[in-house]
Amino acid sequence: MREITYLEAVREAMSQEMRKNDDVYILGEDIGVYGGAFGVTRGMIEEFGPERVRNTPISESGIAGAAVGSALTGMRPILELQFSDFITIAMDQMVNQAAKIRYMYGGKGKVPMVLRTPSGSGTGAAAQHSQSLEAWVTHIPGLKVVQPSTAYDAKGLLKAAMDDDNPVIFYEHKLLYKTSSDVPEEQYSLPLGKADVKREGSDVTIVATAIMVHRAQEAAEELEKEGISVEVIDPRTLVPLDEETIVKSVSKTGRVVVVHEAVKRGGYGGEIASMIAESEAFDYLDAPIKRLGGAPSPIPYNPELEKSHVPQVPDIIQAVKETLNKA
Amino acid sequence: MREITYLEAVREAMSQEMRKNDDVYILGEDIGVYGGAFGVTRGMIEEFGPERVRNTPISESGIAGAAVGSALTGMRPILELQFSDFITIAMDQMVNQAAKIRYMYGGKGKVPMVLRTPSGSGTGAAAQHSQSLEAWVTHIPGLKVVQPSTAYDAKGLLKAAMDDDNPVIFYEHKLLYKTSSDVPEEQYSLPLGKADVKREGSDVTIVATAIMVHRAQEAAEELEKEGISVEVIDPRTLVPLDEETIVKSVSKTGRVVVVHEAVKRGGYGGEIASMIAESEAFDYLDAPIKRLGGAPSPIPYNPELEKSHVPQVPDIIQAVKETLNKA
Amino acid sequence: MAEVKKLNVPEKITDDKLIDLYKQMWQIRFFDEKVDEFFAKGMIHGTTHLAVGQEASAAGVCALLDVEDKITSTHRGHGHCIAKGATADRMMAELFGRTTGYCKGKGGSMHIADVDMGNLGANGIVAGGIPLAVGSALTAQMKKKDYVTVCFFGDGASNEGSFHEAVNLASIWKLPVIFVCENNQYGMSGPVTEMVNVENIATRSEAYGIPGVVADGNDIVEMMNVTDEAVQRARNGEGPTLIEAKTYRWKGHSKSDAKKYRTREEEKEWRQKDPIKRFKEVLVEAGLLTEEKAEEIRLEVKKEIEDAVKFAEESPMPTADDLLTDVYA
Amino acid sequence: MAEVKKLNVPEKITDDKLIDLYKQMWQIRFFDEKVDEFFAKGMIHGTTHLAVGQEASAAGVCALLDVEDKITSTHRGHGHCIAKGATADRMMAELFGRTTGYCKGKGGSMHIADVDMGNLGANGIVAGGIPLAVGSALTAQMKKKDYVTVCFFGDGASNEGSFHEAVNLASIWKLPVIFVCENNQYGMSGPVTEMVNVENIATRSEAYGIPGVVADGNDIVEMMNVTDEAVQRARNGEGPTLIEAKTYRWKGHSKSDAKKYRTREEEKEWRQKDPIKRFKEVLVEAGLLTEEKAEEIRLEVKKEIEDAVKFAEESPMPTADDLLTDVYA
Ligand SMILES: Cc1ncc(C[n+]2csc(CCOP(=O)(O)OP(=O)(O)O)c2C)c(N)n1
Ligand SMILES: Cc1ncc(C[n+]2csc(CCOP(=O)(O)OP(=O)(O)O)c2C)c(N)n1
Ligand SMILES: [Mg+2]
Ligand SMILES: [Mg+2]
Repeated sequence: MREITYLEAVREAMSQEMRKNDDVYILGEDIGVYGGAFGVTRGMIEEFGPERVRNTPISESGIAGAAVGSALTGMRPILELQFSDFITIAMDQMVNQAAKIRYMYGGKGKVPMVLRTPSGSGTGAAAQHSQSLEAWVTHIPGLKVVQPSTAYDAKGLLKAAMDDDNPVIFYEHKLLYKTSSDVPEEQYSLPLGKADVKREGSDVTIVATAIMVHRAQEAAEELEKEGISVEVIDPRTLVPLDEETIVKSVSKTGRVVVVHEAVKRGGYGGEIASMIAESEAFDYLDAPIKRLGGAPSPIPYNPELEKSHVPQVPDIIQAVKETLNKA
Repeated sequence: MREITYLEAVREAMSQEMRKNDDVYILGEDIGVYGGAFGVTRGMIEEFGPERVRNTPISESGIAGAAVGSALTGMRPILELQFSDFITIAMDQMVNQAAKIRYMYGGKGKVPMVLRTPSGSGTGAAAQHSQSLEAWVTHIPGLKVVQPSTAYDAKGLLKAAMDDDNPVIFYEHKLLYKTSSDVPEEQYSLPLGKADVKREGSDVTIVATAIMVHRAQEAAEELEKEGISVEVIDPRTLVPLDEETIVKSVSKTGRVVVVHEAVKRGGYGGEIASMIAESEAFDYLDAPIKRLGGAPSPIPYNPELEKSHVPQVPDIIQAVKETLNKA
Repeated sequence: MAEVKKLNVPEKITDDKLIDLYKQMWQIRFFDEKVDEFFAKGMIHGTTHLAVGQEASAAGVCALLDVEDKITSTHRGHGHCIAKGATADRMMAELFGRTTGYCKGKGGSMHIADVDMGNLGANGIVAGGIPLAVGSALTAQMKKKDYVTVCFFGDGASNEGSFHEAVNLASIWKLPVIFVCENNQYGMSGPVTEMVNVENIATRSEAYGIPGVVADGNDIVEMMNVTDEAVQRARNGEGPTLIEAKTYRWKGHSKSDAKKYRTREEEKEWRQKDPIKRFKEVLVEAGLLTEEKAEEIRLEVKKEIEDAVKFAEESPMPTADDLLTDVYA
Repeated sequence: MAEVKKLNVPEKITDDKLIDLYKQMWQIRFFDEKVDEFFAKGMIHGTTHLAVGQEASAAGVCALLDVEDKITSTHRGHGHCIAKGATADRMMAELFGRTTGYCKGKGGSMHIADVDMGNLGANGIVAGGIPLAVGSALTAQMKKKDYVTVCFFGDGASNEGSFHEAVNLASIWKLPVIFVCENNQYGMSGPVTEMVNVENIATRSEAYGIPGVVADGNDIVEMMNVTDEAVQRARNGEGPTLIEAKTYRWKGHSKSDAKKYRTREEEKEWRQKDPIKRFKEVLVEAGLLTEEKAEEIRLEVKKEIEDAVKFAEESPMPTADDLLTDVYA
């Protein structure tokens, strides 16, 4: 199978769908000839034209609302926000409109749209361009939340998101755009709500999201050398969350580290950890549940400080050892 | 000591401070002769005039930004948002500006402001006027988050919030406005970061916020009749969180129910529960940690449905019994 | 009956339609007065915002719309609903929280919608519906459909950023949308004169290079004429129009309002511009209506609203099982 | 030296100041060109937005400001910073992420601020600084201070809701704030002609009943004159002004930009309107400067920037301990 990048996978998922379905279009700032802030839509305006690859003014609230309104009336928009931090400006439309319309209207109307947006730090873009705010939207009934970690997952999950009749927030990680994996050429769909066991193991479970999946896998490899067998679970979609796969794994290993890039306090790791603590896995726990996440500060500019804000491979290794009382 | 309502306590805290400190002013929609959507500022424009009780246009982003900018240049604004759901429109100014300015600027400048806003359901105002979104702001380093449950706490915590040199989000609960308690006439300050043990007990700890403090106390009274001794802890401030008081209590009781009105999924209960599961209290836990929160749906209009969205006293009783294996 | 005089109304508006509109204005008024009564008695849960006194803009604007055309509405939306074809019984049932309501009792006053009939919904967020209207118009343009979208909002809403962003979008994309600002002089309590530094909100159209029109919002005939022109522009691909309808809400902002921010004299003055009375006079003068027929219509509507109440009261409540349905499609 | 001609500049602007301003424009240009070089070499982390070609508006506007006056700036803020009195060494140190930088290395290019000097900060959020400027002006009004606040933003920013809300606030409260829209013809790639349906962004002032002025943003003399008038209005309590400075950025939007959205011809045309060259010609013509002196200044600034780089390179990096400081006051 051919290898393509995560970025290409996202673009291919959109392009293939747009070839098939006239109702799908994409809108966002600088997605035309510029190709979007990260180049994801590069070449698309040439293929699909400026009507369906629709460059917008810098108006996050307006374009989010336009997406919602067009979804409600029969289109299937994909909204690209240049940085996930800017959802702060589109929150009302996503949370008070998109997420609630169907319910408020007693089940009439639907809002089939995907909001795609890059998140995460590591590019030196500092405090207002590096956040991971996915926890906010997981808290809002009516939204679905997807966070792929590989090119393969990105393509399949985006297809499912585009097929879904609900508003889906789709987080792409900036540092993953250039990572590659085997990706089928044809369209395929990975169900929303199905976690992926990225690595099997028996001593400790790591539940990791987005870029942390890769760091967890690296940590697992290191730990294997020391005879510690780690299972790495990537939930892939935060809402719906595949609780079953996680609970099963933790019941087996008895130890769990939950790791995400987002600030630990108030992050979705709290949801995952609590879900485990409430589940039947509780009885199998041999050690306290560990969470790792971003530091309690805005994200600094200096590259070394920036790195120290976010869990790195050694932090994960350390945390695993702590749950094994081997630190 | 005299009894006053929660609403009066909030107003008194503001008025007393405004008499002393010319830098303090309040701005918001309809806070003038109208007295604010819930009447909290009633009478204040008559005392302080329209400069310091500043009626604004309906521009949540603009007025939040104006508050931040004036705080940065020497004022100490209190911003009233009519409903906490509307923070969706002010998110950028609160999250990307207010919370981060000091850090981004390397410690220069400060943003001493209080954003006061009513949250919670129970008034029949439906999906866009009934949310409890405090989890969002707890996730943002640079903000502090306060959630008083009694008139006494409201007055003292608001004083501390106004004295604080950082942006503080201060959640008032609509259904608590009319509740009363003994409140000293003079100014006093309750430290941010200090939980209050609202009731002592030995069998189970309930950590409850805002209106759930009252429901937890009611549940505790019921349970006492059955010989179950419940300790009720009100964190009062979510950020900073008094972990010590919570951990101590859970270490003593070995059982804990965390309850808030906000939607359970992605709520701050996850943070509290995980914090407990990570702490030394883990070793004392005799039962899985329980969380109660709002249902995974927008908040419905119909009064019975609305009630069923949110934990009620019987739900809390049931949860306590479950942790005791007596359900 | 006296000779019939041709009124200066859009071509599309037949004499029968004029009588229908007269009736519709009463439907709006009586519906809201009934709701007012129920709130005063504590019989309805939550809050509500009444459009008594503003009937002409809802009725006049929607008179020019076909069933395929769309509207977005506001917290003060009962009138728009009725004008766009909703029936009082299901609206009242919604306010009573019943399963027969437009939203099965889940939405209430601030969220009545009738998507199938082109009513994309009331909105509890001030200005929240403006971008939605633009999205609806974008669908029309992209799917090459002939419908127009009317976006109702208030004077207060024109100070929200969403207004600005949405109108700008519509202007650059020449979308078939009509922005109707019902300037009833106040937000909740904020007088437009203090909240906006221009005489007419219609002036704001200049920031987007689109036509702006000031209209007497209490004159249904004028409302129809300005709307007609805007609808034609929209259907011809000439883009959006901003219409400002100067009007007044007779009641308080919502269920509890001491109205300290305005005088009783001002209220009286505006009551003298009663849009229903004015329209009746026009119709009578034109020989299209008699006083007797007018009274007959009024009573008929009154009865209709009573029937709606009965329908609502007799309708079933949702059950706990309904809490978690309709969240996802 | 030839006879000195009095230039048509504000009273406040002395001949010495004119020479300082000429120097300042080179500081801005060389600073940004140096940054460009470092980014091209991958020597600086993150991203940056350069104002090469736009020097006249930063320098011309800030020329009218005192140290007590305030500004809010944007992602493209190095020029504003320098014009408001920041020094290249600490700015460069910030870009190098050093503790001697204006933000101790925590902010980087998009967040340079110098609150004590009245620079309330660059901003990574398009239009994010506009409401902040209004807040700063509100402080001046409430504390009866004499300072004005200048709010810089781009053409793209004028489509954000924050722009609308903030300018409206300033207009109704008659705040001492000057909105300076640096219209450099593009957002990141979106041409202003496609993103805005009016010829001049200054027209948007009409939506708020405040004066709007279009100025040649590449002519520092004109920029000073329009600013002078606006500052006087602000200080006299007559409220805000919206100034649109028509200009052009010579470089791409940020570090990586293929500039497909515009032609090389267009770029060339604008380069012919080089604001520094134009100012030099004016000064030489007026007898205030000679070609030799001009070259001397240019070389002096070049050296200054090299020194700044040296300062930055020799400055210490923050340590892990610094991560959690400065979060709360
Ligand atoms: C974003 C937002 N801010 C504030 C409110 C509270 N609120 C509801 S209606 C209203 C006044 C709206 O004024 P206007 O737009 O003129 O409409 P009117 O009520 O006069 O019809 C306010 C402030 C809200 N619902 N949404
Ligand atoms: C809210 C927000 N949206 C989008 C961006 C990404 N972005 C950064 S600069 C820019 C273009 C800004 O254009 P303009 O206001 O004209 O300023 P210029 O870059 O031309 O100086 C964009 C889209 C951002 N930083 N913030
Ligand atoms: Mg109004
Ligand atoms: Mg620009």
